[in-house]
Amino acid sequence: MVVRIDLSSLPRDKQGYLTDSSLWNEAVAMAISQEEAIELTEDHWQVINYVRRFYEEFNTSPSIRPLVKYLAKEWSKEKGNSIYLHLLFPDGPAKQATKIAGLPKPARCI
Amino acid sequence: MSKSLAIIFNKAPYGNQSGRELLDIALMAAAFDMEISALFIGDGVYQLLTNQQPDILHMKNHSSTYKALELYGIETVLVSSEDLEQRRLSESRLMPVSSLSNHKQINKTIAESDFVFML
Amino acid sequence: MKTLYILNNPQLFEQCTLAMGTQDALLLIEDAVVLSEQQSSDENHFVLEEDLIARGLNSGSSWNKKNYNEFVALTLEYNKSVSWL
Amino acid sequence: MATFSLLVTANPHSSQGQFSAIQFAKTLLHQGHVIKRVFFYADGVLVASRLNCPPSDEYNLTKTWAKLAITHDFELTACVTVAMKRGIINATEADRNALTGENIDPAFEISGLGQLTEAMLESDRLVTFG
Repeated sequence: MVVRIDLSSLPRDKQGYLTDSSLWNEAVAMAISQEEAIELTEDHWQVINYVRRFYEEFNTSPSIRPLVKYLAKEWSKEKGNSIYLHLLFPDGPAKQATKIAGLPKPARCI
Repeated sequence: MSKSLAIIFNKAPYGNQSGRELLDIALMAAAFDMEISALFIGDGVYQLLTNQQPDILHMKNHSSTYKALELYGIETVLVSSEDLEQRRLSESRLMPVSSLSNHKQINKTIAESDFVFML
Repeated sequence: MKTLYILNNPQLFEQCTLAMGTQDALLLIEDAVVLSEQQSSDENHFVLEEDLIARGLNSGSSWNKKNYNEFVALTLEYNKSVSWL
Repeated sequence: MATFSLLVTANPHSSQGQFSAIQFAKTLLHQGHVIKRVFFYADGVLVASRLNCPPSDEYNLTKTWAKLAITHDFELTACVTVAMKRGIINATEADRNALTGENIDPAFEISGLGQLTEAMLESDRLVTFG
């Protein structure tokens, strides 16, 4: 049983990204994912954990291409592809997964 | 045919933003299917040292991001052996992200690239 | 590829010329124009005339001078330019 | 006739690069060539602030770029990531980041590095001023 979190008590930017990633925990992830209308499954959690690992290892939020490559290398070929990620995070895997993982949003390039 | 871009790092980190902002260019240009090489010469070789801890000065550590170059599809990462030697640096003090190269090979890469950026 | 190297920092002269190949050219601009009084030139070495004039150095330099019109032409004559920073 | 794009990374307040870039731009336009885009990166983006206020007897780089771009119909683009860091903000970004105001000169736009890549691919020459 996870304690419900009041998101309004957390420092976030206008787009909903945590401004202090040290405040992140699983309950925060659940609350943000609810806002994003995503019901977190085991598959989501695995991606979220890898996204956090990516950030820890490279000190930057991943964009989609390196994320896919990272997952394919570290996790599994079947799940390291963008179609799979888009099914889990329909609004954009890099954008949504980093938000739920409590990380800064990936730098925009478009 | 895709165009090629060489990015030359020739400044030591943290006294200026050159390395950090060139790295940003490299990562973002990688999303546009350009063939990118990252070249480390002169004091730029200091960008690749292990154990950088700019965090103690509240500066962001961009050095770990060099380890992601390969994931971003940037496979040509060359460091000048002459410039390492001149600075009495052994390759063992660098993060394992670059290939040891020399001026001749690096110059060839610069000459063959369609675009070259420094900062 | 024939490359035009554009240098504005006199301290990077050596590093920049080390990168150059035999078919490449060098154009000194901004503060680097002072080098045209210190270094010997060869046929592929140019210096930007307006930057010399701005600094009162126009009479001392023995380098081949190019004005802005010729600067633009040089960038077209060579396949690409590299601003050595 | 050739198509140029320029990459300007020079700090407008502490180096000559922006002056050189403007001189280069004016010369090439005078010769009948065209400019597709001038892309500002690193400290170069500081020139995009409409609040730049040099003394009246000094050249106003921001206004000069603006006038040149409007007269000759080319784009002035500042990189969003480095611009935001340096406090160069347009209305959209101000709103998105809950900031109190924008300060970008209306002749400039804020966009991503994709605009630089596009300029590189669609121009005959790219010349950098740093």
